[in-house]
Amino acid sequence: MIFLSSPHQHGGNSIQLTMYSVIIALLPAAMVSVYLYGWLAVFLLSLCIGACLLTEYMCLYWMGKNTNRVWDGSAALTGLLLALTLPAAIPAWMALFASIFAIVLGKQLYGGLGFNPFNPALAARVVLLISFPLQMTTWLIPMHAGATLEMYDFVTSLKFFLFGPDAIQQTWDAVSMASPLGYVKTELTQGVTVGEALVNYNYSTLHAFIGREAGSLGEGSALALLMGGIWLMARHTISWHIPVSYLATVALIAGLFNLINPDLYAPPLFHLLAGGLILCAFFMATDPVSSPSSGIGKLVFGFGCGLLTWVIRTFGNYPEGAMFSVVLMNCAVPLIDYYVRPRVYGYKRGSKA
Amino acid sequence: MFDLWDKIQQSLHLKSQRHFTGGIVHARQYKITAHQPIITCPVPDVLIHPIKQHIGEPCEPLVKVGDRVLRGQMIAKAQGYLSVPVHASTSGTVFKIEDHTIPHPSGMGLPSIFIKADGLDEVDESLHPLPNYRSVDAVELRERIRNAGIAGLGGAVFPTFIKLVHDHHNPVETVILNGIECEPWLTNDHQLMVEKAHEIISGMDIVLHLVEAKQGIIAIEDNTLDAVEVMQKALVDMGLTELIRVQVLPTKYPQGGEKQLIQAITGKEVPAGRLPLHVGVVSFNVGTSKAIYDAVCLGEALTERIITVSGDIVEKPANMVVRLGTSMRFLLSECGVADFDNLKIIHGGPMMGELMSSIDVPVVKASNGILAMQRQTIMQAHHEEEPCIRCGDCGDVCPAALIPNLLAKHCKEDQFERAEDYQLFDCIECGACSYVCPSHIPLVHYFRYGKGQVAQIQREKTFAEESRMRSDKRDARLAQELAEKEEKRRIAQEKKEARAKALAEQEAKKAAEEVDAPKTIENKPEETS
Amino acid sequence: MDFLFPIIIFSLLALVIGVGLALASRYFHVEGDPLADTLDNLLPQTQCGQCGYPGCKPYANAVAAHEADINHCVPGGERTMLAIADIMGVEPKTIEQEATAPVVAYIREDECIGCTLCIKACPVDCIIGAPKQFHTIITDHCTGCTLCLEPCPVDCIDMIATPELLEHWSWPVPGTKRALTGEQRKTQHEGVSGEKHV
Amino acid sequence: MTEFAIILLSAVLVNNYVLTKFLGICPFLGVSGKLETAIGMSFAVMFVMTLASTASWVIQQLILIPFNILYLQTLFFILIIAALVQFVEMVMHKTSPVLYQGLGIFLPLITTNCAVLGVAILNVQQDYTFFASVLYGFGAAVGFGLVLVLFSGLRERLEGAPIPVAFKGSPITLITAGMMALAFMGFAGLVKV
Repeated sequence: MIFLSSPHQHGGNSIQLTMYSVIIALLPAAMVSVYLYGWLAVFLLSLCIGACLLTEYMCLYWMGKNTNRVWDGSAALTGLLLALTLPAAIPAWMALFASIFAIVLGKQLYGGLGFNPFNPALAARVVLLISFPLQMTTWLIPMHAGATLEMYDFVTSLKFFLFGPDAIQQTWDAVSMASPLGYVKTELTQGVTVGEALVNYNYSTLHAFIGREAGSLGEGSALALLMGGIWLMARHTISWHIPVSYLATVALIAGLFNLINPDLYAPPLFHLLAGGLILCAFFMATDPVSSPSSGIGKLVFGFGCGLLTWVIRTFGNYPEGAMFSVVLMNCAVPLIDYYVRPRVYGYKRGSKA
Repeated sequence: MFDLWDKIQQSLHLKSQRHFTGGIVHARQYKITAHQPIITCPVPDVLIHPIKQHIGEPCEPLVKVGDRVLRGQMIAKAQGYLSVPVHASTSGTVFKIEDHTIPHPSGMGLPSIFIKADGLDEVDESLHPLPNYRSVDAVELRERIRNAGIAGLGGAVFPTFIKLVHDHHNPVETVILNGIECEPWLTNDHQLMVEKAHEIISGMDIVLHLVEAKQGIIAIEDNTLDAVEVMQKALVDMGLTELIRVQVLPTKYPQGGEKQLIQAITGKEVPAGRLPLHVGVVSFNVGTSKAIYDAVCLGEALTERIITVSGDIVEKPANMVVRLGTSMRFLLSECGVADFDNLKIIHGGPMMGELMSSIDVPVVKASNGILAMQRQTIMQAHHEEEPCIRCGDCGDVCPAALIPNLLAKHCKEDQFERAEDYQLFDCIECGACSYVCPSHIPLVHYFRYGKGQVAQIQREKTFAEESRMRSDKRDARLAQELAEKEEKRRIAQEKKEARAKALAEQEAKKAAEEVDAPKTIENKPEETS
Repeated sequence: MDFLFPIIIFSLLALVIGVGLALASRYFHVEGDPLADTLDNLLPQTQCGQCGYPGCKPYANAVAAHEADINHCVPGGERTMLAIADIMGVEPKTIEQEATAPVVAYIREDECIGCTLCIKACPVDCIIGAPKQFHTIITDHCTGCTLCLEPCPVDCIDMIATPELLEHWSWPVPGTKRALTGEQRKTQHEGVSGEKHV
Repeated sequence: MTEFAIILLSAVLVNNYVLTKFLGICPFLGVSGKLETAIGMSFAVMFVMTLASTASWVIQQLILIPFNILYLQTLFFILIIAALVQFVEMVMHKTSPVLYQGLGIFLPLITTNCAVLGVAILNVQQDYTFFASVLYGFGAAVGFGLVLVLFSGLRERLEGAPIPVAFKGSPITLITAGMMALAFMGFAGLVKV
């Protein structure tokens, strides 16, 4: 006899629905990246997504699992997220390596969707950053700013994408510029204050918000990311806990230190809009698989991410700490799940049966 | 669209009024029997009365095969405190008493009393009406409610009389009348409120009188506003507006759950392991209230109840008054179901109801709805399980604020201690988590499995402890026996030795005498010689 | 004589530490074996002797002393074995004998000759009767150890399956098609531990 | 004060013994299977490491240097550590037999744990003051414990996962540890020592 337990009705939510909603929410950011880097962005996005899907298919096939799983959207999402965290100038083979790493070591070896302790895209990103720090911190001059470059037509882009700057008779220095975060960090070590550095960089908050600054593919426009993120929140695909506590923590700490010494510590708005913070807060940290389950756990998780992001940005060697902080907090997720739990109905806080 | 602020407030417990933790909203479309007047189901030829239709101890049959019984006659008497009797639903003859499948997920049976109806439907008059209940002693009223066989008709079937005490240490402040339709698809409580408002309110008045409460609240969800109007009008008619008021709550499942309703109305939580009485609340269902009225004012025992018969295969879905003991096959054919091969029956609603293994199970006091669904519909709802993506939706909707995904993981991996640590036993099995799960994980099923296993382990442990005690006692007994035996042996030995010694001494003496004697004899001749 | 100097210092230090440890060991001396008691509490107390020891407690003592393997308790089944493995910090092992469904002994009374041999054999004293009288078994207390079968001279004792009670019924592991996939997954990743046992 | 904070932070996060110095890998992999055991081990190591760095400082300053027998450093340190471990073992056996059993062979193995000997030797190499060396030992132990506990949480989570057979057990454990080490690289340069 088969025993089927209640409930005998289902709300209709599914994994596919969740994954494809996130992909849709990321589309504005992807479009902005195409606006900024033209064909290069298209190449990178399609390479990463394609490689992820193919690797996923291969893994499922070789492990004798249901290969239809490849269409559940999670692999495509990983590819998309990965591409959005990479700089536009990254060599194609690195992007390929990162995609394969994300799917194989980040996900399938742990048993596939739902079992990976780390966010696959971020894990791959971290590996690249540590292995190839130079390429990973070389930011291409965006199309609108580098109109003189004449490298954004299809053929030149493809050459550059596949073979690097030598193939189009350019040097790295000629095609790249500093990102606001990196620039401020370098200037600080030379004794320049934050304010001066920002003026020197010609930094504009508005540009950072709508997306005209150099950076990784998807980091450009805070506006596009916010649109997607808030749509996801409204759909309840992601909960508000992580983004809110993450961004609030960064803003609060940055604000506090900025008040203490504005010359040494960058203002909160700069921190919020710079680098991959918004992308991480709305799309990386909220990856359901590698974040805590309960609401209060998510708040703690977001707080930890925020704190670590600010600490690494301010004191560490790397100019950007957002992805490190998320991967670090991913390590702590099981403990958060275990120790930080919501108060169960009928119990006083902190007391158990 | 944005309930962000709402959610923040809720999770920070700034706004506990009129909300309970978690919960989901169902589509209204499933209430296909809404606003359908209650019709009466005819009495079938055979009625089956299981001897236990409530939570607690089973009853003991009072009748023998061949006895003639009347409608409302007690046929099985309560045993122990937590128990209410069972009554015959119509007049007829008891023709057998044997095990029969009851509405239980296991498909197992209980001893049941089978009555062949004689069609006369004669009523047993032993319970005389007490219309002036205010002048009747509370003890007698309680006894009446118990003897009428009333248990919570919302589905939990907890013996009602137990709640109706006036305790000076825990005075009841509020009596909540649960007019919330507990499940999607079901409309029986709603329709009952619309049609029998006066009876329901009289029943509630009896309860208020019994527990000496200051106020009564009728809780109704905002998707059944016509019931609100009817109830309010009835309150005005009866002049009870001072004492009883109607409170409208936003529609959310599982608001019909006692603990959730109390949280939504009073903002208080019933402490774990305690009764609602502890926070000064008594709550009961509208059906129960009507039954109390019938029992007290009309002197009728509980022999029928209102059931929503619905489902996608039912041609004439209806809210029906059904005699307890009617078989579901009869009931469904009354509602136009002809093909019994390709359907599955849910006893209760889709969220907490159980699939029945047989169509011939009887309607019992707990039956608030019977849904006949196409097999296919059910199987679709039980989609293949996919891996958990830890989205946390289950935790968001959990009215007990558990973390269902982790709980299910530990149950699945047989880590029951960890599961208990995650407070497995505070799960109320409402099914909201499984309903929203994007991976279609049968979370509730895992919890039930876990609970069953924990209970099993506990039983085994108790049994092992008993066995150890018995074994230790036996060892002690054996040791004592051995010691006693040893002691006896020793004493016997000693005695033997003593005897032997005595004997030896005697012998020796004798010998000595003998030795002496011959000596003397010897000597004698010497002497003589 | 310089080389003697370090040796003396080292020896002195070692001596001091040694004396300190000796004192500490006296202070922190552990009475009895709490581990054996913990293990004994896990065992089902059937006293059936299928483990090769005369009862549950002796087996617990043997396991605690690393003299016996953890997989000898047949009635305890896999769950008990896993619990013991957990406490002992060793790899789980498979149990050679498959645990059978729970049974209780039942005496066919008309065949009983009242020899009292089974009464003597019962480890939990749950058989009542007097010489030359029928014996009967208190099924509530019977552990199903089968120790009474052998001594019975007329073979009038049966082991019957414990009757299933409605109150004791519990939900099985989700058993539909989807549970099947879960089941497959379970065997799939248990494949490794299975190989390890060999 | 800042100096002490830097020592502590450096020992806990930046120069984490397990993830950047790769010391103490054996217990890190051995006792991280269960959260409770890992926490017990963390406290045991914390106790041993703090005392070991204290004692080694004392021995270094009061015995080894004055008597000019620095070449016996390892011998003396091992002696002290062994005694400490013995002591911890006795205390644990008395107070928590289950934990004692759970730690099993790894408890006596702390004696030959490179992390503990490492803390003693690195400590004296860096010429810390007494208080600084105590703090360093404590910090290193906290770092070890933190990583051990985090890792045991991750491993518990991996327990039920349908990991491919070839990667089950040690391989996936090592991959996870590697990912953690990568993540900890993010702390690089946090304190400039």
